[in-house]
Amino acid sequence: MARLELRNVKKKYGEVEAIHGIDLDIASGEFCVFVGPSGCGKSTLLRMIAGLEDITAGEIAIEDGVVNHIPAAKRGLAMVFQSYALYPHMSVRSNLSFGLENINMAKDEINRRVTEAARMLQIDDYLDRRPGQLSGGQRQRVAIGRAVVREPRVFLFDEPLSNLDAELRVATRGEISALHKRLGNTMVYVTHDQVEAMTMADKIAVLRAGRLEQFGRPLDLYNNPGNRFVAGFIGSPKMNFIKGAIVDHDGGIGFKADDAPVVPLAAGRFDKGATPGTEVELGIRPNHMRLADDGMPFDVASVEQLGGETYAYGKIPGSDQATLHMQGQVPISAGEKLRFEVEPAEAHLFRLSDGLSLRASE
Amino acid sequence: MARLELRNVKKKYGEVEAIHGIDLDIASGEFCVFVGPSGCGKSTLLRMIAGLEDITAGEIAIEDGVVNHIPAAKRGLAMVFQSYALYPHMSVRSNLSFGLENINMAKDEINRRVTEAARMLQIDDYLDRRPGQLSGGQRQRVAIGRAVVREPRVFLFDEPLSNLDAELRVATRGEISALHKRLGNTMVYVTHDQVEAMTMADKIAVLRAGRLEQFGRPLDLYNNPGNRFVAGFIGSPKMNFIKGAIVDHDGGIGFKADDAPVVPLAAGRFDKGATPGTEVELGIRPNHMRLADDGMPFDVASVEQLGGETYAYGKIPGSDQATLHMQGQVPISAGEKLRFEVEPAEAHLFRLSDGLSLRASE
Amino acid sequence: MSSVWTFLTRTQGRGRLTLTDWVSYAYLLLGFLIILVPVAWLGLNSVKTAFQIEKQDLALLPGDFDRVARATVNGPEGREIFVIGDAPDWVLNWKDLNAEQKAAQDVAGYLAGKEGRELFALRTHLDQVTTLARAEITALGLPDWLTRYSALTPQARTAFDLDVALAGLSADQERLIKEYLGVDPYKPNRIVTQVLVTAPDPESGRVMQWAVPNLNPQSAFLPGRAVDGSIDGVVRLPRDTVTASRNIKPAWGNFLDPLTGQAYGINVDFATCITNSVLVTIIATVITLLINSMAGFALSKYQFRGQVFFLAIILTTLMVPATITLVGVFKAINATGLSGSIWGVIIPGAATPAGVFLLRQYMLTIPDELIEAARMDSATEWSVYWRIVLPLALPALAALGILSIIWRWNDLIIPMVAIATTKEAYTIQLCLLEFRGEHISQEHYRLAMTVVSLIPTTLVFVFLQKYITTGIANTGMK
Amino acid sequence: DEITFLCYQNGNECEVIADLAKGFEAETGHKVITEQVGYEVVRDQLENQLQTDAAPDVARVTNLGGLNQYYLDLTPYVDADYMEAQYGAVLPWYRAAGGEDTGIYGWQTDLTVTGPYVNVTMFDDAGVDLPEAGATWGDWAAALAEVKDTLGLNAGLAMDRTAHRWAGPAFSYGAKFFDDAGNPILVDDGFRDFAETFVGWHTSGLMPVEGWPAGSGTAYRNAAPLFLSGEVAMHMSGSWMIGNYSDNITDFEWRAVTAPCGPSGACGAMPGGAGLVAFESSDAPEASAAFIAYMAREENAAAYAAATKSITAHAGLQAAGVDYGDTNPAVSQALSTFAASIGQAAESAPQAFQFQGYSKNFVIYGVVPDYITKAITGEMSLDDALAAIDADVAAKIAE
Amino acid sequence: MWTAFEAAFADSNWPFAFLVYLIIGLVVARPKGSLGNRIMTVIGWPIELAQSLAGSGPLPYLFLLPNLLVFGVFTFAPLFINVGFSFTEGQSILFEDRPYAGDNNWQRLLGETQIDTGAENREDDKFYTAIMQTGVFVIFQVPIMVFFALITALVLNRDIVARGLWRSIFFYPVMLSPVVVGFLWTLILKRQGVLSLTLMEWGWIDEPIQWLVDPTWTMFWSVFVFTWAHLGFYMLILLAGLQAIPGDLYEAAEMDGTSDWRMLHRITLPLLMPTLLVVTVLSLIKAFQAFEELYAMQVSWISVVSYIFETAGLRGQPTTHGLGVAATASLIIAGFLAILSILQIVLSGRSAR
Ligand SMILES: Nc1ncnc2c1ncn2[C@@H]1O[C@H](COP(=O)(O)OP(=O)(O)OP(=O)(O)O)[C@@H](O)[C@H]1O
Ligand SMILES: Nc1ncnc2c1ncn2[C@@H]1O[C@H](COP(=O)(O)OP(=O)(O)OP(=O)(O)O)[C@@H](O)[C@H]1O
Ligand SMILES: [Mg+2]
Ligand SMILES: [Mg+2]
Repeated sequence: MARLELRNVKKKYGEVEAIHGIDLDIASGEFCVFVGPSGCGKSTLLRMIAGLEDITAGEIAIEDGVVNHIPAAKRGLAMVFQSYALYPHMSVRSNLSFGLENINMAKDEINRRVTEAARMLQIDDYLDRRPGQLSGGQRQRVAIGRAVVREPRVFLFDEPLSNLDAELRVATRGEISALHKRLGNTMVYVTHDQVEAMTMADKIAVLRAGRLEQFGRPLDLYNNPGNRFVAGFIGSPKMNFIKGAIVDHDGGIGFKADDAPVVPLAAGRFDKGATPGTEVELGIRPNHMRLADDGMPFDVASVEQLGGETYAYGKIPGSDQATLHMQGQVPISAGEKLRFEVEPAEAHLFRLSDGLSLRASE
Repeated sequence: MARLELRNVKKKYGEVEAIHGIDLDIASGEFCVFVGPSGCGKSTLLRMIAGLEDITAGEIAIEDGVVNHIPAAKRGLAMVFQSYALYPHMSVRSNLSFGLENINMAKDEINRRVTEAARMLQIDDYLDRRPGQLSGGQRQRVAIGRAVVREPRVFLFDEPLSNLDAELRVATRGEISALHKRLGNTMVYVTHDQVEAMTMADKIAVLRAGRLEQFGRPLDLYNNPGNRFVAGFIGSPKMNFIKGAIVDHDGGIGFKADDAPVVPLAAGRFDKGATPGTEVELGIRPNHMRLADDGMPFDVASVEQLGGETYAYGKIPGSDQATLHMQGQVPISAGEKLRFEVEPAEAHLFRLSDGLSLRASE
Repeated sequence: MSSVWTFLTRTQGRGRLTLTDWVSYAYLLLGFLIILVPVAWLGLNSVKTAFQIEKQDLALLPGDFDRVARATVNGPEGREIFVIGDAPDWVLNWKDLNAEQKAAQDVAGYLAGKEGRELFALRTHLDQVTTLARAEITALGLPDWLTRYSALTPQARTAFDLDVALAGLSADQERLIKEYLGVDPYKPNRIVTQVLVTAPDPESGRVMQWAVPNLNPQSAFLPGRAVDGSIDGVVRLPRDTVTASRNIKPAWGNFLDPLTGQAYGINVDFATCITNSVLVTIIATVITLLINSMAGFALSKYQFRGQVFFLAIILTTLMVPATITLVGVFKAINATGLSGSIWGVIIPGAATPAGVFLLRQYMLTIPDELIEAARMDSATEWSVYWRIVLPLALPALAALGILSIIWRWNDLIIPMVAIATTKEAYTIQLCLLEFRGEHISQEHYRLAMTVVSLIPTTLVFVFLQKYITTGIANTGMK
Repeated sequence: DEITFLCYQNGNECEVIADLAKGFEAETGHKVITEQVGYEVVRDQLENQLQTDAAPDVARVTNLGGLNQYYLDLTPYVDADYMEAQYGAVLPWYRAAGGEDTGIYGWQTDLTVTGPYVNVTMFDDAGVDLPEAGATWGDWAAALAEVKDTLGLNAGLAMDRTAHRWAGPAFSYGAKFFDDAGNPILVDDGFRDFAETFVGWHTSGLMPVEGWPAGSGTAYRNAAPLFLSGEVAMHMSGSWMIGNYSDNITDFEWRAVTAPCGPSGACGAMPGGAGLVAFESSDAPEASAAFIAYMAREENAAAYAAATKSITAHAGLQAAGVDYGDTNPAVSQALSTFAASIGQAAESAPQAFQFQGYSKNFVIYGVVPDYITKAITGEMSLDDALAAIDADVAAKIAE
Repeated sequence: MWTAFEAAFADSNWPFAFLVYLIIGLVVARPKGSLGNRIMTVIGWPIELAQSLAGSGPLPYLFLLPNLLVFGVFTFAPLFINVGFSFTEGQSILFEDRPYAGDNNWQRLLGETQIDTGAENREDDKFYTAIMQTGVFVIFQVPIMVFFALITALVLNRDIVARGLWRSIFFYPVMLSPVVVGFLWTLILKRQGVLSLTLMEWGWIDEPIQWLVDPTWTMFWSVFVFTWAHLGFYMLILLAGLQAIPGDLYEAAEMDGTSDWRMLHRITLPLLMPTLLVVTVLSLIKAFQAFEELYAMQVSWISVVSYIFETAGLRGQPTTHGLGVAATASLIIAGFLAILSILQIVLSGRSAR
């Protein structure tokens, strides 16, 4: 339950700058998720918050106190590691109590906390087992328990689910969300799985190459991605990007790619940068495209019938790799030529030069 | 291009029976996919076909010749392994020619075949590289190439895509399908990814615990699962199963769970086993459920907003773990109480006692 | 206290040089000295002369003290001891010269300028007495038993009458022949070399040059004789007032002589030893790699009855090594007809349990799929072994190869058991040991050859250090 | 035929024999293959070889009586009268115990005798006179102690660590070692007397710690390095060192002195030496015997003695003298000193001669150093050590 | 050169047998392809042949065969030969010349009295002394070495400059042959060696100390030199063990506010325990066999291996029943080592659980 603030935080490994200056303000009790492609600096950032890496420049403040030079143990944070990092030679109980013993807490208090955390996480039955004798999900819970007993101000998670199989992942994801609701702590959670991000986060921070691309609520990111990168990264199936230019159309503006018909664009949705002639990419999610007899052409290269939904992959003017998503079992096959139209309200425009969204800010 | 027939094939590891007697008839030129949960015996079955495992009982015939006692090398099959099993110390060319050299094929013929396969798979440019210098997709192609040059009667694939990342997986999936179209060989393909199975197979064999559950075309399996297991296994998100019983309803039959309203069932869709009073589970896919004011109650426990679709998880009468799937961003939240109705044409009934579908055979 | 523990505990420190770091570095430095100083000392000593080594000279650099001749002359006047201050080097080192070098010196010319006791001393020293006396005996027609007389026992001598034989000779002639015969009072004269030192005369305080036998560091006094003869007899010079100067001269001969077979008093031929060791090392390593990898392959890539049993056998051999069962090994080597040739060293050591274990562990990491792929590719098991598994196990083979080279080169016990009786088959380690038990110390050669024996392993170490350390760390055995 | 000849050398013996063998080869057409090994091999390994089939045809050995069971009797092949006449004194050394054996088994290449070398320079520097011939061990010990003290040496006297060096003085103290019937009576008064004295020399610091106490078991330790490096004034060694010392000592004057005498007046020195013997297992007995006979001829014996600067066992040569050529006078003098010692010992301590031929002497050699060392280091009391020697020897001989 | 070759191999007929093998291979396998191909084909003919005749069933045994042959003849057979020797007597190494002796050798080795003479037996004292002294050596050497190896490994596992270099330096003595190690230290420790003389120079001692003769010092230096020579090896194993401890455990502990001391004794040491156990057992076995370095140094105590060497007459003079007595002694030691290694397997099995 603490506010966490990063002010122009930078990290250099030798000559290499891994983090280029990040400002971030995580409110107390918020569940903040860091996402981004591999190597973008998520772990580094988290470890800097934890105190496991030195901070090259900038400041990290917890509840208004700058912690740059406070050692990890004293920051009042707890971290759950990707591999859990449970002490393999200690019982679950000792794993939980180890950190408390380190600060010479009274026996009674330790017992109380351990028992409570164990009950909460439903690991009471395994307290005397070793981590090696637990299943993946149970270990995960012990790792969380180890953090919980310390009653930290902030929880840090570094890809805690990536070692679990798909099913367990879904289940544990729910548990962590529930835990957050129950404890109400500030949590910082690193993942590169965007479903995780979308479903768990209060706020998502999208990182790319050591820079913060966007920070906001999940659906805001989905609906209003700030740039092409965020738009492509968030949402599955991936957004289609169609190269083209803005043209005048029907008094408003439209989008035209190659020799395709003009796509009308919702007026007022875009800011003044969206002037005719600007080279842009139109971003449209596959599920916002409808088959229509007079729309843009779609050359089907392959079709995937999943039973409940149908994907068509193929070419459209302005894009070689377009995806079309349809509900139910749609009887199309490779080689067919379809036509589709775009839901204007869901179209995004990104300037070709810098990828920034042309969406008017609300 | 050969027919592959399994007759009551069994496999025992010591005391443990891994395969309990499987009959399967794969037509010449067919693309057959084995799916099933982990440990169900997919690999074992494939390896028995390949000749890498002994056959405990039953017969395997290729093109009518029983091959039980013919060593792997002589069965005229080729196998592509999960990890490709490329010889890392040999160039791509040597990888392709190794098998041919072993049977003392003439140099010229080897060269001809290698060149041809390389051209077909577009790996001509890498012939002198080592596998370590290739990308995942290229390696995949070399592995296939190694199979192709041997001009086998049957291709065997054991989870060939599971080592690739999601994106490459999708791409390679397409390539293998294309290859099958081009060569027209019989192919047997093991996977536990049901999307792969659905999109690639001519026929899917669903295995469970060493038994064949169902064998048929992908959409047949999706639409007419033979039993509860297949129904639950095929299709994503997973089908909801609601416990209840068949009741008389409106002159036809209906389904009633606990104190929920009766769900009317399409007449003629079910066979004579579907008599009132029979304890059954109603199977309905999450995307075949519609919000409706007077439908069954749905207590939302959690909601996942993925942007393009919304999942609600919660309880309904007769099921504690129900999923509701909605297109777009539906503003519901945990704790809400919804009501939904079922599309009667999409409902399945499974006898509670043995899980068999009560669907009338067409 | 806590800082000591700090230094023991922290594993991956970040930045900042703490006290812990300082203590760590101090520990490392100490270790460095303890490890390398003895080796360096060995190297330095290996180029010292035999003389310097015999004298336990602790100087870092090779070379000897400046020396001066001290003469003892026996005659009618009794025994006279004096120092010859101006003897040239070739005279001082006369004993060390070979025949050619001796012939190159103008001995007669040198002696011509000498007279009296110096002449008597020098002509004995320069081996002139024997030559001159024998020439004289022939020239004067003296009886030929004189040439044999000197080595006779007193009893045997009574059969000959010396006085009669030598009657009528001049005093000089008589002196020469009697010196040759070693009869009283002309016992053999000697010249020995002493260390030339400078020190104040303890009595007068005058700084002057002295001859002392050696610079015995343990005694408080050195017995010195004045070089200029100004003081008779021995003067006790306080050890710490004495200064001596030395010349630096590495004795490369320590290395060259044994290797070219010119070393005196060595009964092993180092060139042979090295050849043998090289042969043993190469052949044994090849065999080891072959049969160990075959065994490793079988144990890692097949399932067969008795697999666990065989693995257990191999692990047991690790625990109860041949060192203990020497007698049996001796018998086994004898019974197989391997003793006395280097095969006796090569074969028994070829099947190393550690090697099998290392290779097996490594081969376990080679995916079975590769082997199955090869089988699908119609490869026979032998070609699976050598075309697929061997190349892929190359890193482990390299590690084992290096280890095997080191083991073989350094092995002592098996050669001791197998080939101790056949000198032609001696490996270098046995040759080094063979220096013992000789009647004179050949320490300088042994030191030099020890250094030579170090070279291959040191080279292997320097260039392949990474493979060795990972190889060993991975097996955990030696 | 081809004869393999196993040879060890202290100086150049093997080379000299190999040289002389050329004459033999020219004369007879046989071929001699010389295999040169260390002394330890001959001492320790030859017997093993003889038990297997790896044995040579001819060898130069020192355990003359001990290997008797393997010897080839040369009598049928050689001029027995000549051998008896010239080598009669040493032939019994090769024979089996009990006095019934009359075989001729080998040619004594040389006679050796144990005896001390002194560092004359040290005596000069210390101003101590060398004790005259006939001086006792007591005199020498006193003189050496004086030298040691005056010059600040670590020790005065060093002795090779082997019972063979030890036996000479022990005989002079009246030790018998064995009775007329050939039974060991190892620890008698003389033996005990000398053992006490010997241990005393160590306690008083006259003898160095890196000598006897530094060894263990039967390990041989050569004291020559101590003498060479000027750490001691006397080295109790033997005639075989003459060559080495004359070549290697350049910085002090050394001299061989006759063996000191004991309180009883006996002046014991262990005679000994090596001999060429042929083995029964030989495939070429005739050639082997011929080779030995050839070497035993007077002219070859003389050439051998001259070239190796050793004391010949040939009676005729002993009387007439050997011409050592251009040997320097100091070497000749040392040779004559040692030759005299042999005679003296033969007279005053005849037991020493018989002991040399005593077939079990190696057993005794094996036991003495071990226990005496223990007594010196204080691991055992002297009495216990002596008792142990007796017990051990008895046990080993019983085997 | 060639004669040296011949001499080195003596007239052993092993190479000839091998040649025959290769020629058969040449005929049977008809190799072709590159040189490597040909060589391997020629070498592997029995296996190829076996596969074509009998399928792949017997192949693993064939692959094991050469190695097991050598193992069998030179490692296992000797064990049984030792048994043979221990129950027969005499000086010969040929069994046909060795009469059955019952437990005579055991008596000779362990009995109170000499079975041949009835006098007091000294051999048992010697054996006992050898065992006791080796025991003392082991008791000091193993813990000391493990301790220092551990410290060195801990230091080298830290984030220090030029870690690889330090690591190699500490490992270097392992590369030296025991003979060299022995000579090296003799050079320093002999009476007139640098150590004594330097200490005297500094005035710390008045006269040279007999490092290798004085019974207490000789044990000290035996332990020291042996540790010096082998420390690097065990250090390396421990280092590998340390590096196998996941780094995130330390980070987790750091987050848990663990003090450095607790980090060592609650995290590092417990997790290193299995490796420490291996190291301890290996070094115990090694220390029990200590011989070569000590032999080359001529230390004044007798280790069990040199007792066996000497008693057997493999070095030193052969004695009448030496072979049998030595064989008996080695059986006792081998039995002891076997128990040790079983203990290790049991212990490490337990710690793995
Ligand atoms: N110790 C280091 N030394 C040098 N560069 C490093 C170090 N640790 C990380 N980096 C670099 O810093 C960048 C960020 O790494 P980081 O581990 O934070 O990525 P990540 O976002 O966590 O990726 P992933 O999703 O793969 O875990 C990467 O480019 C990485 O190569
Ligand atoms: N060598 C073996 N010995 C004993 N049991 C085995 C062996 N190989 C496989 N099994 C068992 O046989 C069953 C089938 O295994 P198989 O490998 O065919 O499963 P799978 O369907 O390929 O699973 P996955 O999807 O995990 O690859 C499993 O229960 C497995 O435990
Ligand atoms: Mg990361
Ligand atoms: Mg599988």
